[in-house]
Amino acid sequence: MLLLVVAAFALFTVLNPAVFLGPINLQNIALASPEVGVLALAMMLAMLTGGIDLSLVSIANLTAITMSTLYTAIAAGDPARAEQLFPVILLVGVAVGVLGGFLNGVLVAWVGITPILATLGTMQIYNGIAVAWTGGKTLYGAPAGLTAFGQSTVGGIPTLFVVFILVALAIGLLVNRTPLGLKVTLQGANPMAARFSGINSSRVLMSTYLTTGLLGGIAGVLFLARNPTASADYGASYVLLVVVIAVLAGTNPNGGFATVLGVVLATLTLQIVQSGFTAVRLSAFEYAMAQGVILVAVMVFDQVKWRRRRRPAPPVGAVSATTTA
Amino acid sequence: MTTTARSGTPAPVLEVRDIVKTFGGVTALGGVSLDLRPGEVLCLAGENGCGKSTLIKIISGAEKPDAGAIVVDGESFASMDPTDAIKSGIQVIYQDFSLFPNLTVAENIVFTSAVGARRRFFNPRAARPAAQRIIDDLGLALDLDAEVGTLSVADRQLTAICRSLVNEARVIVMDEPTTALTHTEVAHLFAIVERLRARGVAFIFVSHKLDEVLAISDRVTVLRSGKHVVTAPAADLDPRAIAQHMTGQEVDDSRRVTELAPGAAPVLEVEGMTLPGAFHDVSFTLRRGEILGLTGLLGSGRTEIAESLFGVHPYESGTVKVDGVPTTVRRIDDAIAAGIGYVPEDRLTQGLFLEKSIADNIIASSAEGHRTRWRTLDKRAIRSTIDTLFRRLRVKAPNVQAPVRSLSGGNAQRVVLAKWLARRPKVLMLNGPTVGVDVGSKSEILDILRAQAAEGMGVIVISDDVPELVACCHRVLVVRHGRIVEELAGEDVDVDSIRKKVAA
Amino acid sequence: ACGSVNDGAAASGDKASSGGSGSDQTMVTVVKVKGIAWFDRMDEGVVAYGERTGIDTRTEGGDDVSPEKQIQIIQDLIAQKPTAITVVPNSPEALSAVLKQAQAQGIKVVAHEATGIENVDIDIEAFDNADYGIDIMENLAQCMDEEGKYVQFVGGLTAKTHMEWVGAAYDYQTENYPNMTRVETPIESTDNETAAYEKAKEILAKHPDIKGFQGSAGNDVPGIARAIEEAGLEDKVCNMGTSIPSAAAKYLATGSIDKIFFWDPALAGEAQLEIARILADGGTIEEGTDLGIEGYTSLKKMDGYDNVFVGDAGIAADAEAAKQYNF
Amino acid sequence: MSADRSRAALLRRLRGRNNEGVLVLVLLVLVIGMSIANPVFFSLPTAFGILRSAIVPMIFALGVLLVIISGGIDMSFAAIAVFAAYTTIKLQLAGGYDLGLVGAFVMALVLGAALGAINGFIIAKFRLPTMIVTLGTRGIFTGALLTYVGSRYIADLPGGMASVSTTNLVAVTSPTGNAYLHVMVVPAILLAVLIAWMLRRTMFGRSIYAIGGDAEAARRAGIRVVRTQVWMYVLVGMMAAVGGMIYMIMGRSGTPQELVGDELDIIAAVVLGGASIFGGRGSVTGTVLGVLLIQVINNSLILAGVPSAWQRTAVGLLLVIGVGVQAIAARRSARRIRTIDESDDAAAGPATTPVQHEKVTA
Ligand SMILES: Nc1ncnc2c1ncn2[C@@H]1O[C@H](COP(=O)(O)OP(=O)(O)OP(=O)(O)O)[C@@H](O)[C@H]1O
Ligand SMILES: Nc1ncnc2c1ncn2[C@@H]1O[C@H](COP(=O)(O)OP(=O)(O)OP(=O)(O)O)[C@@H](O)[C@H]1O
Ligand SMILES: [Mg+2]
Ligand SMILES: [Mg+2]
Repeated sequence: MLLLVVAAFALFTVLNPAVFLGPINLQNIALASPEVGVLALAMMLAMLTGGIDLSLVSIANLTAITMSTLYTAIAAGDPARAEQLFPVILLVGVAVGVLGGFLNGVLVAWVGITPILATLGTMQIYNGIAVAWTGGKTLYGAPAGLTAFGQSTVGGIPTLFVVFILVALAIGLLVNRTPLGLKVTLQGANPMAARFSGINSSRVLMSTYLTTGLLGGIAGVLFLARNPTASADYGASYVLLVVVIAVLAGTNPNGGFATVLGVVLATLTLQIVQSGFTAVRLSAFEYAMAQGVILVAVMVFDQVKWRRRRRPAPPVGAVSATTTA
Repeated sequence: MTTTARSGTPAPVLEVRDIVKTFGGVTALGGVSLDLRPGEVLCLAGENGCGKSTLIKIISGAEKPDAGAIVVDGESFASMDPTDAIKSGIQVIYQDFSLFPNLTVAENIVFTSAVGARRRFFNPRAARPAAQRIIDDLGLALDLDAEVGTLSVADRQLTAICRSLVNEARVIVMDEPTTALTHTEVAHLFAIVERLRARGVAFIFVSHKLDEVLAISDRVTVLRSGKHVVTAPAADLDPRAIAQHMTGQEVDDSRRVTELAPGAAPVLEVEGMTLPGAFHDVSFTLRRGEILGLTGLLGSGRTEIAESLFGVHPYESGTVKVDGVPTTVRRIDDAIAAGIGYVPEDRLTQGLFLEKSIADNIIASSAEGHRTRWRTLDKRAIRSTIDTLFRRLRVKAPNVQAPVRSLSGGNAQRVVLAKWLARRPKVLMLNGPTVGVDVGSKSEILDILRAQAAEGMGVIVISDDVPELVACCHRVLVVRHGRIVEELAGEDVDVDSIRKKVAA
Repeated sequence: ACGSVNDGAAASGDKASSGGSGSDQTMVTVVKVKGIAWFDRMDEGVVAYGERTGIDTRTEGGDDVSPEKQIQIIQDLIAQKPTAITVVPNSPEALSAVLKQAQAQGIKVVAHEATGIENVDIDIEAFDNADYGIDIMENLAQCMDEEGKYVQFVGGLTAKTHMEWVGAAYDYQTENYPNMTRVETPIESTDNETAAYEKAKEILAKHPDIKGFQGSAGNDVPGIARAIEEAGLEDKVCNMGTSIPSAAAKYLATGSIDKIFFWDPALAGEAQLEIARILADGGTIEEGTDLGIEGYTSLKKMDGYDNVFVGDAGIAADAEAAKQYNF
Repeated sequence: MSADRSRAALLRRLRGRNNEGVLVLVLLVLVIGMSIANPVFFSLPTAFGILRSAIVPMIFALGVLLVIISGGIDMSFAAIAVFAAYTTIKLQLAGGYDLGLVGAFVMALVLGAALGAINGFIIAKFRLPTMIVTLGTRGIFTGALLTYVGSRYIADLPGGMASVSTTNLVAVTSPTGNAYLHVMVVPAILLAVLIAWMLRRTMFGRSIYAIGGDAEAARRAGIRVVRTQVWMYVLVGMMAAVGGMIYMIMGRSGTPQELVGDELDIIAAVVLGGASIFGGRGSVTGTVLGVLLIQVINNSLILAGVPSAWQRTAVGLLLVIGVGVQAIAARRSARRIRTIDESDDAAAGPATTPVQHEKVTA
């Protein structure tokens, strides 16, 4: 994976150093990856349990809209006050995200709906609420503090990127260093055995979707920090993109296997390729193609390498089929 | 070597020549040869991980050998693919059954032969008679329309057996076909084997139940860590001798139970526990340091009793006390919180995370117990727990990072055991703890149980393997039609009386 | 150590915008989405303008209509320091931050179809959205004899310009055509012809006496037209709205579309670039500026804004008139 | 015991192997509800309208069903559909010849088969998760189409294809308005019947179930897994191509940028129909019901008087409710099984585990 990042980077450096290596371009890569990256981390978590969360982007937008509305409402009365209340606004926004995650959790963990259906449903619900709420208009307005934060850099590195890295570290800690993380992984690897090991699946699933909701909320904050507007249908194209990133990162869609570092690297890879393509004047269509080629190539490469090491396990699906039949 | 063809005996229907197979580092088979004659039953014996299943998978074309040849009726294959094998009349019961959980019993039974016959069309209804016939032959009560995924291990095993018998095979390979079966089913099976061999069908039979082995086989081939040790007529062998060949040392399967402290406190008290449709008015007491046997026929309800105590199917009435504290077990976490552990019957799907490492499996149910002050996982403590158990249970694997899928049956079972020992439960219930475990490991596992009991754990062993119960249990309860009908203790705990009570 | 992503304006600013004589200038037009007829046509204008002036011009765009992809593209373009970026935003507000960054790098920014957008030097509109909506309503009313039920379609409830058109049209109707009634709030077609078709059929079922349809997205009126033809109501129902001649032609022929409204994207493209050039060469845009491009010969300054200029490039075409356009 | 068995069997039949029974109920309730909300809904034009709108999703769903049964998730069918159909149109117009209706379909089928084969080859040969591979090929196919074939909207189809654009099978003039049933329902229905038959009655079909159930076991049973999968993906590719052609024929235009992006709705319909995303389970009946349910939801909100601003929410809510009812029913039935066949441990473990996505939806 790391190799891939380096390779992609090298390629475009050679193709068009002037533009690609320009400080602005590098900064832009760092500026664009956070919001996608955080969503991808959430998607990875959901996939780790063998599920998926299609409602992430809708949740993020709902958060952004909440914050923007709240801010505008308060600022209408007393701008200064709105700035002071920035932390509160932030918390409320994130809380909305967690709430969205909770509803997903209820449907998946308690009612027992297949995640892909549950979250497809909630995706439309949240998005619908956003549309009805904003009347379709793009809201303008965010705490100046947040906007400044979104524009600021630390030693040339955009602060948003630092946030992304921090979130990644936190999730890494959660997955690899906490009982919950272990349970989530095992739940994904074999729900039946997890149950017989005393892992309370509904609790684990609920915690998972609460976390994805939280991350969705954080992504929403990033949206708003990057530019002070909120709309119902921002980031629609992210839904599948983050799925691509997650699997490119080596996450097994059937659950049980995923790495946070992988997600970070995969995010960067795609960002780099994207910017690189524009730098050498290739079209969005060609980029779509490249994305696919990378995905397939990486998977095939891994598989071949991995086969040489160990006898191929039955194709994914077989395992979960037998263990969950 | 005693396999040099005796004059007058028919030509072998199957020969295996110098098969070599390695998995990454592990050498599963280091040049094994054997031959099989029409109408004979050859038994493969050997410790867990000695390569029996691997050899069988190679014969059936499920695995490709690195070197060597397979000869069927003089036709030599460098390697088979499953179709070749099936075409040349080789039927296999795999250790993991290799059934289709989403298809019905009937479909599972007839499917392979339909594939083998390269049929184009499939008619579920037409499939039933054939399946029904073989089921009647075996005197079974399988529901042809049930989905295999919903069956108990025993029923799945029976389905696998039926599948191997349904069409005219010339060689039938059975990899531990009786692990989940009780005396009666085994008897039926052997009857059929006898009938078929009379018709010239040859059998390769793998089992860790050595008395079965001797009862059914003409010749016994013993493997040790992928090498051929000896092949001898069954008549010239006894369990001790086979165990000797397998392990290279004496194996002690005699009855050894530590004297219970007279005042040993009860750790588990069950009073009038009832789950309609499964069991009724079950009452018993388990004392600290005691090993209690629970046995009975298939479907007698013993598994349900255990699973109910573990919260899988909560009992509807009755009282349960752990360490004298009244406890209600509604969900599995209740049971675990109360200090009850359960090694399930269905190791592969309920017990293990096959794709995960041994380490992850061992720690699976004790994560909470290994937390630092900051509620994160205490990696050091975890590592030490894992290493201790890995060594103490002598799991045979390159390292703790190896995926459990690559372990042999016996070693897999040790991992499940390790998972629970890591949690130090007050009561440990084991359903078929030594199913598919070789005699050597078996006595080791029993020793582990004895040791745990000696440290004050209460142990319940649910098993059909009477000698095993005799070897380690202070008392044995016999379950029939969901009720505890007998309690044997002290002197009465012996193979014959238990068998009598169970069958009665 | 702390700074802002908008730093270094001075550093690179002058460099980017320098160079009056076209030849060494680059200008990129960022469109809503690549490859649809409308923006292919705009590309023709962009290319033509490039050939005429020797400026290195090109269009960029995402493979689907999404604000985030435009942000991404513009951000990547900033790194290339073009003389100017002209943009047809999917969501004007969403671009504000990234456009600010572009301006900070001294890149001239011109927008189109984005009344009220922030951080652009000039926003050029083919016409006043309100006038356009009213124009459509006048035609529709005339076609409906100023009475009966009608319904409005938009590409998306989140599509700003569409909402402005139907909004203005609706207000105008309520004031001037009391006998006309709008049924339903604006229907979302997601700019998908099939969706428009299916929704139109639902409308016809629910309101058998419906007399008029107003479309906004290019795919609306053709989709509606199919429903009308199927119901055999070509003559009874009026169907008018924004579309492009090529897409509407066959329905105009059957009368299932009565009139389409549009402006020539090619000219709009040229207008944006011409404005960008003027600004880059240090010039300014004022009331009455003549870009020398049809429909943009005397720009009007839209009141309420200081950088929004309006042309007079709206075109209404019936079956006959539509034939003369090749896009 | 045997009596219980037969009762169990009966229940099984009624509920349907994948809870088709419950789905029927949900669908009925919805239809009745809508009809009450607006009587116009309960009319031939609406019925035909919904059928028409279901044609293309149905064809896609049948393809997705096969893939899901075999244990994968297909994200590329829409890309294949558009690629095959648009290329077919474009080449004819570019070459200035008209292959006629049949010819055009043949060409599209060939293209679809080729793309499907690419999917199948990568998936089967390297044993990669379908979802990942098809996410990749999705990008490759669309990208290639838009870059090399073309991205422009084509207003006029070649004569052969255009000839059936407005052909109706049934045309009824009723007071509630004219009701037309597009001729393209015929291929859709034929396909459904064919796939149902194939899944039920051919070894190929059963092998797909087997592979979905346990691929390794399938290999050991002598099924040529790789070959079966490749052929299946070829078939799925061809079905996608048919779907694409019909979409553009009924749409009377060549639209290279539609369909792609709506894959999840189709997959949802199939899973809603009782197919298990873990493979091995699913039925044509269920899928048909799933697609109809979704279409009814999508095509009745205006009639039901839901304000357009709230329609997205309504769609989501109805979906969640529909699925929720089914999920709960599935659990119930799971529990029921074990109380029926007495002390048979059939019910042990699996059947009663709450945390099984596919049991629950199945
Ligand atoms: N897929 C695999 N990958 C790696 N190692 C394997 C694999 N399958 C088997 N092995 C190794 O090969 C050896 C033989 O395994 P095998 O299953 O044949 O033993 P066995 O004799 O069947 O044991 P048991 O009696 O427990 O079934 C073991 O050491 C096992 O770890
Ligand atoms: N979950 C499942 N597991 C295994 N086999 C199944 C499953 N669901 C359906 N089948 C089998 O696959 C066949 C094909 O499914 P299909 O939907 O065509 O049948 P069906 O339409 O449900 O039957 P009917 O038309 O009588 O309702 C079914 O007849 C059944 O035999
Ligand atoms: Mg074995
Ligand atoms: Mg169109």
